[in-house]
Amino acid sequence: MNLLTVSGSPHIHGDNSIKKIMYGVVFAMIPAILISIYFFGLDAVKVLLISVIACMFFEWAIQKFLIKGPLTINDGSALITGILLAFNVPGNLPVWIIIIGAFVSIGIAKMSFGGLGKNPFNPALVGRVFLLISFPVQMTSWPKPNPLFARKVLDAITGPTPLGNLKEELKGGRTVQDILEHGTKMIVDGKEVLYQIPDYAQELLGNMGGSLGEISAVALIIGAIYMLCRKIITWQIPVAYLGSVIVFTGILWLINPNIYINPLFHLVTGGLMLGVFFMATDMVSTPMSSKGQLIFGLGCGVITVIIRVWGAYPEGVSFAILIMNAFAPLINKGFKPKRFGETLKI
Amino acid sequence: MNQWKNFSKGFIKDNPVFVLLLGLCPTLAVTSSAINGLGMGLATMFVLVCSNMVISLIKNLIPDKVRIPSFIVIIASFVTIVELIMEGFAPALFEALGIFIPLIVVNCIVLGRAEGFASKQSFISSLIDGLGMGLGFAFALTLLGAVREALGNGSIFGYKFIEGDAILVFILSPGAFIVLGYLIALLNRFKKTT
Amino acid sequence: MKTFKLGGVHPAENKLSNNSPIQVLPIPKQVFIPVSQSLGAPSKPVVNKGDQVKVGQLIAKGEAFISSNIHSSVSGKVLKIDNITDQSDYPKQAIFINVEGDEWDENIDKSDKVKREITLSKEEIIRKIHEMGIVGLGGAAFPSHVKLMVPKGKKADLLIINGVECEPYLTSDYRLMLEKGEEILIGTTILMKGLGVNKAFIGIENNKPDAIKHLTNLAKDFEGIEVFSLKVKYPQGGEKQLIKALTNREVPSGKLPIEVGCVVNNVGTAFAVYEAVQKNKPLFERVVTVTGKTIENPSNFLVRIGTPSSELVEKAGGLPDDTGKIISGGPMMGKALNMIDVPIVKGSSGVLLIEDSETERIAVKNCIRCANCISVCPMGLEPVLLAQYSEKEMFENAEKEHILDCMECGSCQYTCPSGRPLLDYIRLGKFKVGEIIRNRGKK
Amino acid sequence: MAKKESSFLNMVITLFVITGIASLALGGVYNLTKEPIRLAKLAKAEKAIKEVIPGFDRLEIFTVKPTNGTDSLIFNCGYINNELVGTAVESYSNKGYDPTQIKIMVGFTPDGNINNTAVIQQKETPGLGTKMTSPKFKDQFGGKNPKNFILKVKKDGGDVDAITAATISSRAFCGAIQRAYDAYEKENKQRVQNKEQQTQDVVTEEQEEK
Amino acid sequence: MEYLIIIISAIFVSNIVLAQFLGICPFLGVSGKISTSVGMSGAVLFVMTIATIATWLIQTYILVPFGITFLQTISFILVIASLVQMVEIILKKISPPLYQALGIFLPLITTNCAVLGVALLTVSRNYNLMEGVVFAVASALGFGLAMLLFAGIREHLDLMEVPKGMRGVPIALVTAGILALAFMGFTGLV
Repeated sequence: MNLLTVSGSPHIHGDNSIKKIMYGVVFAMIPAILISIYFFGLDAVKVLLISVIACMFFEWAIQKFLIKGPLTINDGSALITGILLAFNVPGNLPVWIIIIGAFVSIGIAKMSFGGLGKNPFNPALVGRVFLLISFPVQMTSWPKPNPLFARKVLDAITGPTPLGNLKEELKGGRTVQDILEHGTKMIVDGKEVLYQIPDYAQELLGNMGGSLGEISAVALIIGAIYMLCRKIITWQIPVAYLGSVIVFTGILWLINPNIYINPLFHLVTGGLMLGVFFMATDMVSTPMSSKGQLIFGLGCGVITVIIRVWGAYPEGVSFAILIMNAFAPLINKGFKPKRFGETLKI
Repeated sequence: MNQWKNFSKGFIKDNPVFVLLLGLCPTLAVTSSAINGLGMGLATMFVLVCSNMVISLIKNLIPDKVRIPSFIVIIASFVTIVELIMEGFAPALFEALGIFIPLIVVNCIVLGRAEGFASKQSFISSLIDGLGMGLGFAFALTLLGAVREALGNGSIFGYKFIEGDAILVFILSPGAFIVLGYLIALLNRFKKTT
Repeated sequence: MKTFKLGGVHPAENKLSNNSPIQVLPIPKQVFIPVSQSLGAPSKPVVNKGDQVKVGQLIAKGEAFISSNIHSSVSGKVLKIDNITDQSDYPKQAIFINVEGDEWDENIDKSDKVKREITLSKEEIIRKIHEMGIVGLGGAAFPSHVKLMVPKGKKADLLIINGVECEPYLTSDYRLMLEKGEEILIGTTILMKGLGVNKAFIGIENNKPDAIKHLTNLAKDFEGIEVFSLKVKYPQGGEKQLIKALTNREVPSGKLPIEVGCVVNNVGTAFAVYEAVQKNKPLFERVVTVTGKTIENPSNFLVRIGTPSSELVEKAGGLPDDTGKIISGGPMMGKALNMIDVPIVKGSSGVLLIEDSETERIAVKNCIRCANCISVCPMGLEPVLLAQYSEKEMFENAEKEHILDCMECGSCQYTCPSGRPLLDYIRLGKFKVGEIIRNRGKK
Repeated sequence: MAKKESSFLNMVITLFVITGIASLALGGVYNLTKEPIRLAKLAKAEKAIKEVIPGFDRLEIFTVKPTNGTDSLIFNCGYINNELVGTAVESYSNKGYDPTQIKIMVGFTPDGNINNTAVIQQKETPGLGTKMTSPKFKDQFGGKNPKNFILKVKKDGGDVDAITAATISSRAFCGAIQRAYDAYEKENKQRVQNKEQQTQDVVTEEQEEK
Repeated sequence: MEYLIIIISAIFVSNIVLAQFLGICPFLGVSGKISTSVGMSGAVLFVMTIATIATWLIQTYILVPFGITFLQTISFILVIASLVQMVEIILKKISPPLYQALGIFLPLITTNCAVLGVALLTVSRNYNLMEGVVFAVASALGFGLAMLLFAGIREHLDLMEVPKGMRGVPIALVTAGILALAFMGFTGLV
């Protein structure tokens, strides 16, 4: 007989593990991956593959040669970062830029802090924002969606995102109504084309310009429901985030529907759904108590709308989440879970 | 030999930026290009050397209680001199460095060396210390500027070695923090192995 | 259905010995009875080497306010009084008795007849319970008479009987409720009288429907006793959680249940009280579950105190070869034993064998701040933070985060996806913080 | 030499002496560098003027209050043989990315066309807004007449190619040119009026003489 | 509206620490704990506001009229240094609790380039007195915000095992870099 093991209680362990959580997230991203491949074809596959391979490589290399700690490449977190980074860039991004993004995500935003669980900021978002600021041109020329089984010759290869187009036209002094009805004449790739913001059904499905993973709200919501059922994410952040966006944009819309578009448009365009379900809910960089998570979601929503409506960038999701990431430690301090038997003194 | 040590310590061992972490504001702010870094470094070095010299000369004439105000006056005078000279003879650099020239006054290195070294040591030592520290500072700023310029603009001292886009972030504010952070980390690692 | 709100987990129940009726374990050849079997000061031996003792004879007297009497569980000769390693892994003083026959003290009523009528007064009940060495049989082994003495200024209005048995594997309370239901209810009535209340709640988790049904039927004949079915959730057996679940009263941090007018006793205790008061029988035997996935016959035994655990295991089919861990108690809060001969004491509720393959903890990884530990903590603490503070030796911070509120239920560590030893660190922290507070008192 | 005591008198004297010497030294340096600084500033302005209007042999400098904005604009009118060959207007914008004013020099040929533009001062984002100094951007205004060349970036419905990813700086630049042009037009009208007035005056005088 | 623009600009868009690189030393040095960073921010708010008022008055009523703007640097630093001294003395007299809270930070502020920097910026941007005050207060708030966020993150990092080479200042700088990156999202708000 072997020696007996003596250890502190508890002596059993739940079946939860990092791997299960991480691969659960990856599984939840599959619908969005499929949609992106459907609309952007081989480009999407290329970007996804390069991003994932580069992220995993950097994680492995840094752990092996710089930190010289245990290798945790199999836990799936680098895989998630890779997919999320790919989700956050346009499908026609040059390979070398993707690799830089992967290096920033893994090397700077994650491994510098010691790896999984220690990074105060979401790695994929740091990589994305880094690229957006470094390569504004490449990061904001969006390939037009071209469904896989109905490939057609496009009059222009690139086009704007609905959100970006709307913002520019609004700044040019047009009204929301006018932009939605008459579209925009623009010169893309040397040709004059008419750009029409797609209707909501198209936007929900993902038939619009944008980053790989953000286009289809439906696919993202399917993934989110899966994660909610598996309890990989909690409801607090998504609800607070979406709620505050709806309320804030709703108020603006009621004030002046000519210059502020309705909340529905804000919900289905841009990276909101991707951010809300897959990045604002990143466990590592968000507050831990449910009260704190509500505050976090609220802050994300408000900052997102502020940047979308008044900022220079058409999309504010990434910045908003990063800024709230910075607030997370303070929120953790300020909003503790309610203790059992906490006596409230009045 | 002693004086050589005095001089060389500012380069790596007691580098004001990388090791002592002094004067980080100008270090981060003006190093968007190598030439700016060098200019700022030299300007600071000038103030450092001159104030070190003067202070070590008159250190015994100053009563202890008014030590700091006197030092500040002396330093501020030299800063103003640099400011005027630069404005007259290097207007482009003057504009690029902006308010960070007057801010040399509050650069902790200058006051720090004055208080910590020149007010106690001989004229020669102070001169050499100022030179060494100043060179170390200039070296650090130039290095930082060169790295940021190379990464962010694809050029060094204005000489473009890659065409097209570079990683713009590095000449913006986040790049300054990140590059300095990794340079210090690199030096830490370097120091440990030697 | 009632339950407590904050936190909690639901581990696999694994009640393997559910259908095994309580069997009387043959008396072993030798027993080792530790003199410190309850919370509080150790009792003082009143027998010497070579003395002849009978079953139920007082062999160690609890002299301090919080301590309890200990009675011999066998008849025979005192071999020696020596140190023995008990569950706590520390050497403790114990009385070694060589068994000779089974001669009971003549005052004990050995009949099986259920005696319902309660003749003793409140004070007599408390004295009797004290005399008979009754302690809480749920695990903590707090002397029962102390619980019945309500401190000045406080008032009890409700007795709660804990039939939750929320630990996986354990079934001793369940079998007791099924087989000795009436006695438990009489014991409850006695406790009510001793406490001076006219209301008692019995809480049972709804994974024991027949026990609930059985007791509910019986309780119709008893005044003031109500049986409640509770949702299955660990650690509902914790006093504070059970009170919260049944009454929605919340015991303030750092205070005892009496603060909200409640006193909690285990069903096993209620049964022991019945035997003590009605049958004059000291606490020298109890029901113990012997279980584990690999053991041949998971069973419930009525065991004399001081019997080595190995006897129970032997009777249940012998020790399987691939046993990696032997636990006294349940898998969540029980203590791992470093040898199998550790004697059964009043607080032992089970002996659990865990096979090799399940012994190893999962590999420790970085914390991913998933906050699962926070959401399962029944005390509303932040286990991750407490563990980090302990790890970094920032004990003052840990104290500010109320580390002492932790009841060591282990839910956090159970649920941690990174397999972090949260409770180990928190235990260390609690110990150090306790030290700091004591030192502060000295100054 | 022993260290001076920190008596009140000593302290006051020391501070006074040090401040005095410092002021003297600074005054001296200031006087020495005054001329170079003036020259440098002048050279810079002159360089900008030369960049935006073709060769001239005489400059006439005056200030004009702009139609919108508080600070007046500096007009540098270049003449060859007393004939106006171009006007360099120093204009500004406060709407850049950095709160520092953007100062530009806009050269107009006498027919109201933009001849060229030059940046005098800007602190825009390096790598983005600073591209306003690049020929690719600032030269696109050359030869255009704001009458039919709308000084707005294309996004806003104008004719100007904005600097990529630096629309704010581009807008500010356009705004500054617009301000210069508006002032130039106003000034031009006045001049024409003045001239007509003058001619009229001359005519009346002549008539009177007759 | 003008004031709102100044406020938003100074706090978010061109944050004094993250975009202008002023006050880096206290930002890195005093931000280890949330409590001290709050104290430091309070002291900076206090000194920055009065220093800006004082230097603005000197600039407008002494330096410009007499044509001695070249004495700007020396006069400003002297004014700030003596102000700090005075504040310390007065605070000690009239409000000991406030002195307790801010006292240890005051000497550090003299060499805090944020104070001198804001004074210089106020003058160079031609703000009037009211705008200058608003700018100073907003800058100090921006400083406080950056300090607070940073202290929060650093307290959080204290509980983690950061790789050896990165421990301390390097990781703090990288964190500040990412923070600055995030704040660039506010670009164009004003």
